Amino acid sequence: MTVGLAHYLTVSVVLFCLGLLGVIARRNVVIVYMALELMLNATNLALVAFSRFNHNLEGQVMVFFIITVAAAEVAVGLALIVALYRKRQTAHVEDLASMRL
Amino acid sequence: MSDLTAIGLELAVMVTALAVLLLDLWTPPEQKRQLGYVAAIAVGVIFVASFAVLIPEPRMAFGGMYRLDELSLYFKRFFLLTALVVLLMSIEIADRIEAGFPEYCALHLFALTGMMLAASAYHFAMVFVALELIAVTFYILTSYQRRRLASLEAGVKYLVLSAVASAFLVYGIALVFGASGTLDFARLADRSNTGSHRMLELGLLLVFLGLTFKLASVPFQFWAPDVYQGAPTPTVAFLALGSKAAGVALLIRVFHEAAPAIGRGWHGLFAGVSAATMLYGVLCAIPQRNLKRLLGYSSIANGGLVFMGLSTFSAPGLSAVLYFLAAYLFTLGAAFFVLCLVAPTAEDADIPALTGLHRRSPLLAAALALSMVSLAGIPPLAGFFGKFLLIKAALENGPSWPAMYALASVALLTAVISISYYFGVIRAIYWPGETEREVVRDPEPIVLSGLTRAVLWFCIVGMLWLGIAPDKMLILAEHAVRALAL
Amino acid sequence: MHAASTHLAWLVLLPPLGAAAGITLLALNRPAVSARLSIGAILAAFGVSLVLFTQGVEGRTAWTWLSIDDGRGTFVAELGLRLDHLSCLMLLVVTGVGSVIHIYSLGYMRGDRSVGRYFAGLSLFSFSMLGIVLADNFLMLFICWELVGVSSYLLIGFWFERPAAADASKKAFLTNRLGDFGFLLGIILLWAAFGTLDFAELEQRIGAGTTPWLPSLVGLLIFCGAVGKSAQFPLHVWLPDAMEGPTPVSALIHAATMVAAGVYMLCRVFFVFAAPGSAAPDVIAWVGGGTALLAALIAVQQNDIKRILAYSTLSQLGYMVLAVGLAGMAAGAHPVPAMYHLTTHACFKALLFLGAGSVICALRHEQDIWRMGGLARRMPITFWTFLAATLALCGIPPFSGFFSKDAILALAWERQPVLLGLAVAVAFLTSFYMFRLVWVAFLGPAKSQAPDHARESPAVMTLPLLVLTVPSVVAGFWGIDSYLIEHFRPGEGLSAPGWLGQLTAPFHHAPVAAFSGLIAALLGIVFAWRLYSHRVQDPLPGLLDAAARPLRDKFYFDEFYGRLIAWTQDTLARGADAVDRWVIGGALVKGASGSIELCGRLLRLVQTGSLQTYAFLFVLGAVVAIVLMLGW
Amino acid sequence: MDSLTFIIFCPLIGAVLIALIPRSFEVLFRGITLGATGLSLAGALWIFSEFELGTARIQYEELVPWVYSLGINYHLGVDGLNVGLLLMGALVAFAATCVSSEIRERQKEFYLLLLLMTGGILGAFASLDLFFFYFFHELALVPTFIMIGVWGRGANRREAAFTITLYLSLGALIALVGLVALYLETGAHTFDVVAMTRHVAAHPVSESAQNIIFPLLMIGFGILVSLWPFHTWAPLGYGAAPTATAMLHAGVIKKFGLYGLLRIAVPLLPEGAQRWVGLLAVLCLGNLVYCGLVAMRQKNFGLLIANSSVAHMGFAFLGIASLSLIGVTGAVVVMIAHGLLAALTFGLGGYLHQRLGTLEMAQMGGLLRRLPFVGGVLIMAMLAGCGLPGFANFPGEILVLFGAFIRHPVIVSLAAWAGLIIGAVYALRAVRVMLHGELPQRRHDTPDAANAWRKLPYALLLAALVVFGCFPRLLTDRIVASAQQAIASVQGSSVAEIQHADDRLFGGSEPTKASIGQRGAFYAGQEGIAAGRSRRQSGCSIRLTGNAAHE
Repeated sequence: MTVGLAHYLTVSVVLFCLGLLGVIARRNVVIVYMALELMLNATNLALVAFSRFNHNLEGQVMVFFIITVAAAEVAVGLALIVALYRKRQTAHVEDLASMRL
Repeated sequence: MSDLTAIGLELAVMVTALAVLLLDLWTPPEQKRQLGYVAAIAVGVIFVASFAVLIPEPRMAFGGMYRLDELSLYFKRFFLLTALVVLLMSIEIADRIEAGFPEYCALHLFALTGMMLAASAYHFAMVFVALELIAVTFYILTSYQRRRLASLEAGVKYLVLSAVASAFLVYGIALVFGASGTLDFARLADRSNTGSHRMLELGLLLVFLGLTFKLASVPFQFWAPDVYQGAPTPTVAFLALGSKAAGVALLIRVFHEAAPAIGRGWHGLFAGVSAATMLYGVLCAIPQRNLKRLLGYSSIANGGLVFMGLSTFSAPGLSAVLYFLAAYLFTLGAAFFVLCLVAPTAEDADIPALTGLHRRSPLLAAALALSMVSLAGIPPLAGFFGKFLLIKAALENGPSWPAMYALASVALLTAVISISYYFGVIRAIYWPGETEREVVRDPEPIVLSGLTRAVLWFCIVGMLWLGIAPDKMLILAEHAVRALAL
Repeated sequence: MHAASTHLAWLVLLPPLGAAAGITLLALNRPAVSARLSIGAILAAFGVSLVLFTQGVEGRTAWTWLSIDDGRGTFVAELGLRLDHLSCLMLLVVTGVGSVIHIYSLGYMRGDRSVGRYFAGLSLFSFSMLGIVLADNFLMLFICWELVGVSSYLLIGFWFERPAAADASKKAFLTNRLGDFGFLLGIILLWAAFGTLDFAELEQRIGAGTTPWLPSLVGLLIFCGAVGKSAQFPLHVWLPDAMEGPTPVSALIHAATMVAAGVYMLCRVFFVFAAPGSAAPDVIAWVGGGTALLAALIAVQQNDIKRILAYSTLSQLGYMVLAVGLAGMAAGAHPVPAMYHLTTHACFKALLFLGAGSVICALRHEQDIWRMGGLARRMPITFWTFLAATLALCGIPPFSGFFSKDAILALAWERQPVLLGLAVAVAFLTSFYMFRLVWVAFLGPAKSQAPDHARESPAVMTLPLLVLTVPSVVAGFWGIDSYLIEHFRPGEGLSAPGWLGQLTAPFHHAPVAAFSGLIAALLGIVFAWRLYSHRVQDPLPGLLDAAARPLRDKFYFDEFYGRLIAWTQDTLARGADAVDRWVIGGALVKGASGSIELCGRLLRLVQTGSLQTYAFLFVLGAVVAIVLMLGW
Repeated sequence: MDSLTFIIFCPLIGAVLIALIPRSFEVLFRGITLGATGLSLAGALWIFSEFELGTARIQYEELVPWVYSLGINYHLGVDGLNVGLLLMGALVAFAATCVSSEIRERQKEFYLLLLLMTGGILGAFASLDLFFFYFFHELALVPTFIMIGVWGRGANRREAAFTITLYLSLGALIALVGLVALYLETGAHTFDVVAMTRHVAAHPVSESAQNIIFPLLMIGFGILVSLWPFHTWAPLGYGAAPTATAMLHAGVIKKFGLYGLLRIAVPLLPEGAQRWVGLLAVLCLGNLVYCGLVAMRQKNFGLLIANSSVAHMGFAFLGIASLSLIGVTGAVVVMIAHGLLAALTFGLGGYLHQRLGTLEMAQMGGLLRRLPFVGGVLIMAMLAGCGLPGFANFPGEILVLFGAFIRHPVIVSLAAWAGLIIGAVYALRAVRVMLHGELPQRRHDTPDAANAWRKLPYALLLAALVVFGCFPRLLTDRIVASAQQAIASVQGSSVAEIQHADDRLFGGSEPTKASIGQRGAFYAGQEGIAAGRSRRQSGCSIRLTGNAAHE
């Protein structure tokens, strides 16, 4: 069996959905961040696959951008968690609901 | 080299941002506030300079990734003016920004750069980079008052949700790339016109969903009230104006230029999102007692109005959107400026706390009241003419697509309902208080600096100007839309 | 005749208007000035009327008040004055009786603190009444019609601090409005059908023939106006209450002139009723006859001197209306008897009221006849003039009332014998209750302390009495009827036999009517003499037992109307108010706003503050969007 | 500055002046307001007297292109329809300023808002451009809201302010949609009413569009005029509003919707009008009869006059619904007369409230003794309200009733009932309870309007009522030509309808038919002249001849 575009895409979709599930379901903010990274990486996988099968390098260029941006995002995010932890001694999502309605 | 002149405005802003960061090193703490002025003056100069930019015909740069045309120029000017107001606002609260005021200004300038790039983006990579530049700076900005839990909470929420939106967007981009083999708008336009492709449509839909986050519209509107409540007020203003307008610019680019055929076919989606967003924003705002949250819901509702203009896919509709944004700039500028001054913390932004404002400062009271009137869409203020143009555009499309009538009536209904809460604010400002707590409150006068007065008058005059003599701005907006070749 | 001198008619109309305006603006607090202005104005009007009458001026003059030509028949509303025999005679009556009463008021109202207001009202009334008289089209008639209504309202309520007076004025106005409603509809219908409101043109166009039902309908609607103004059944209830006003007002407005305006109007627009095939005259005749009988019956058991006179007025107005109706029953007839009776009645009824006023003044506002008595000796002038007027009212020859009443009886004999019987019965009742009044109040023994101090009124009040006595006694010999016939039938009314001939003419002309009327009147006097000459208490309730109560209680009309209004109008109003409060204002408006707010409150429960909820909802929305858009 | 601009901008410039003057110069505010409204009044009087009679031409026209791309012009002008309204508005504004001496606190804001309202409504009446027409009207919305809240009276003024604001915005927005739809449907690419009218004469709006736009305008404007059943805002709002606001609003601003119907809806949408006036006539009964009945039940004088002012609007609606020259002229007269009258009654109500501290009628009685001037004027106002000749309401109502009879005979009958009887019942009841009867002990020191300055506003309004009542041609001569023009497009089609109605009413007898036949011939002539103008109208004349053939 040859591994074709469809397989790559299936994996990518599964990864994306897993990430999404993580964002929705996990309670720890750090893990939520990791889930977000998972989603971005799912995208990267898809892009690389498309690049490969379209014989077009544009997608791969895009991947570099995404990786960079993801790094920046996580850097900011972790800094936030640190600040939050200092303030509240918690990194749980459900504690972040003081503003509502 | 010619590429660099094309992005001259963005470069200037970027240089200013870096300069502010650098100057920060040599500035004594008590004078850091002055750097805000430096940034503001620079932005002002760039704004004025932008009128010297003449574009006989659209210019492409960076291998077609960047397009300089009247539309992008209109947006750039909008962003610059917004940034100017936001910077001046920041100066007002400089002493409340605990960590590094110059950085705070510089971050706004970075976000501004992102917005200006977004206005010119003509390639999905550029779209992504510009949006992320905006988003990441806003992660920091929303949580900038890191001693306040609310600010941190807003930051985390904004980060996670924005990242989810980005993921959708970027996955959409990937699918578009997979389906069409290109990320360039011009080439995509050629290919997408040849026939519909399911994967392409899915990709564009995901892009669309990602962008709804920026406009705080259905289905991604939930974050707005929470973030608006928690973030520092100037940042909120920038979010509500700049970030939203960037989303609008991209929606116009993607669905009117990159994939016009598909976009036109989706006017039902636009209209549906518009109606749902307006209703959601307006209905949730009714019981709201906190002015910042109220403005959050109001911003959702106005996002819906913008979607109404976009869903017409016609030149009048788009110029109405552009006009509406300009009107919105002055209106929200005034509102947030007043908020900065009277409500240092989110808790102070409770509407009943505004009681007696007219005695503490008539100018602030008038500015806030006028901006509420403008938001409610009542003459002679800018908001009225904006809504008028939008409704007119919607009705204009009615004969070809009757659902627009329904959409216009939803807009009408929400406009009426919205008056109830906007006027609730006016009531708090001018009416004598009813409960004990409201009456007793001592009316200590608020002293305004000359600059503050100038900015407030600027916003008031702007609102009146756009409401009474709309001709000039309308011509600008129409001119900008003409670049699209609809 | 004299085209230019028709403009003189304006001079009749304008002085009272000027006086009313002048007093209101300048002299409200200056009694002497206001009285002079008002009396001067009415005297001037009288003088001009006299000139017009003696010169025999005829013609019309008009000022366009409103005029719109919409191609569908011009709508012209002119203030047009028409001078002919009818209006000239009526002018004389109004200004003549009016002048006398104005002067009388000077004495009667002396010392009241609002004399200015009084005379302003009186002048306004004179103006509008003269307007009715002179009107040559329906719209001007209606305008003045409304204005007399309001001046009557203002004058009845002159002593507004007395609740009874305030209520009476309101009642009078509203009851009149009921009649005016029909009147106005009639006018509109006439205009819609014939495209004009001018009497002369209407007469021509109606004469040319119309749809059969139109004259009946229009006639009845127009008659509604007269029913209100002339207080005919069923709208008669306001007139007795109107006696709460000052007595000169009762004399002028509620006896001599305004209430007669209804009859005058019927005569003026007689052509409407005279149209062949109209059912209106029968209704008019029966309503008139019924009112005459009803009012006379009630008058028998009233004890207030002014109320007795008021019911008497009602009854006599019924006579006149009856006469109009009778006249209209046959083609080519004319309503001269009605106008004739109107003229004589104006004189003697005004005299009666002024006499009553004199008594009331002398007794310090005592109006109950059972607290009077023996006044004939103490107030001789008042008594004799009152008696003369009473005889005229009862129709005893040779007093004026005999001739005019006989003309009506003769007409009834000619047209409808049943109505003759009714009229004769009323004649009997009339002399019965009038002589009851004369005996109890003037001749019989004093029934309380009040009459002991009574003194004859001052000359400013007795002189008018004497002046009015003259026409009351001798007007029957002035040939008023032939003057009037000249109006309706030019060239027929000129023969004027001598005094004696005039006196006996009724007995030649229609002996049955004349004799039955006379006998009935005499019988009434005899009955009254037998029953009341020496009584200190009314024996009638004892004699009639239960039958007297409804008479005394005015057949319960007020109570019935009170209930009727409570059941209909008030219920409607209560219903409308409730609907307004609870359905439109409450359920619909508040319901709409409330449910919108509820939606908002429910919807925002989604804003849980948890970012994961938001993310989940977003994903949900995204899935919905994808399914909707791409159909997966 | 041109005369109309002068009239409009006097108050607006006054408002700006007040805004700029510091709060400490309290004396100036009232003076400036009096001066500004006085100048407006003088200007309006001048225009009214210089107005050229007998022509439907627009006079004192001013035209400045404003927004080119949308075809919006700053276009002012008067013709018969609005010249009287303008005068009435200026007069009421001046009177409202005069009675505002009761305002003691926050005078700066009060007078500023008052001037804003005044300028707005005068502008709305003078505008001949849909956009400015709407724009100027909406200027009054916010001032009304703030004034009720700050200087209003009664416990429920908060609810009242919100209700009136929301209701009026709803009406205005519905009307706006109608106006925009009209703009789009005419295809003339202009908001200029005059240009639109010219365009529509040549290219009528399609009938299906007319049938949708007319009800939009009818309901939208109707809400602004408190058309039943959208009337509940009016009593609530006027009951709570401060005197000057109630005077201006009930007197002047409320007439805007009627003016809009006459100026825009009827001439531009003749077929829509034909189709919908039946409903309008029925609804106007809701005002006349139903609101009259409601007024009868009120125990508070403020609510009574508020309901009665709603009820009176029925006459104006009926006049418009008649689509006849007489009725429409009458409607305009009613608008002016009611404006003066409403201002007068609300002004007097304000005076009583100021002096007595309440408007509950049960707490009054016999006041005429203490208040000869105010009481006397009040009696006259109440009598004017029940359509007494001599006051301006009478000619208006009479014209309406006559004009509307052929088209709506039954409704006119009921309207006459309402006007003559229901109106009189509550008016006289108010007089009876408040002014007549015995004076309660604690009211013995109630002061009357003391000096000429205090009396001036009431005297002015009453004098205007009387002058127009006695000499209605002052109004009608100005109105008729323009009213004719306003309904010219309707009349083409209405000839046949009237003919039909005439037959229904009087059908049968030969002579009547003959006279109507004559009139029919007259119409036919008119028709012939107009026939060339449009296809639609010639269609009508075909209908007309068809009708004749049928007979």
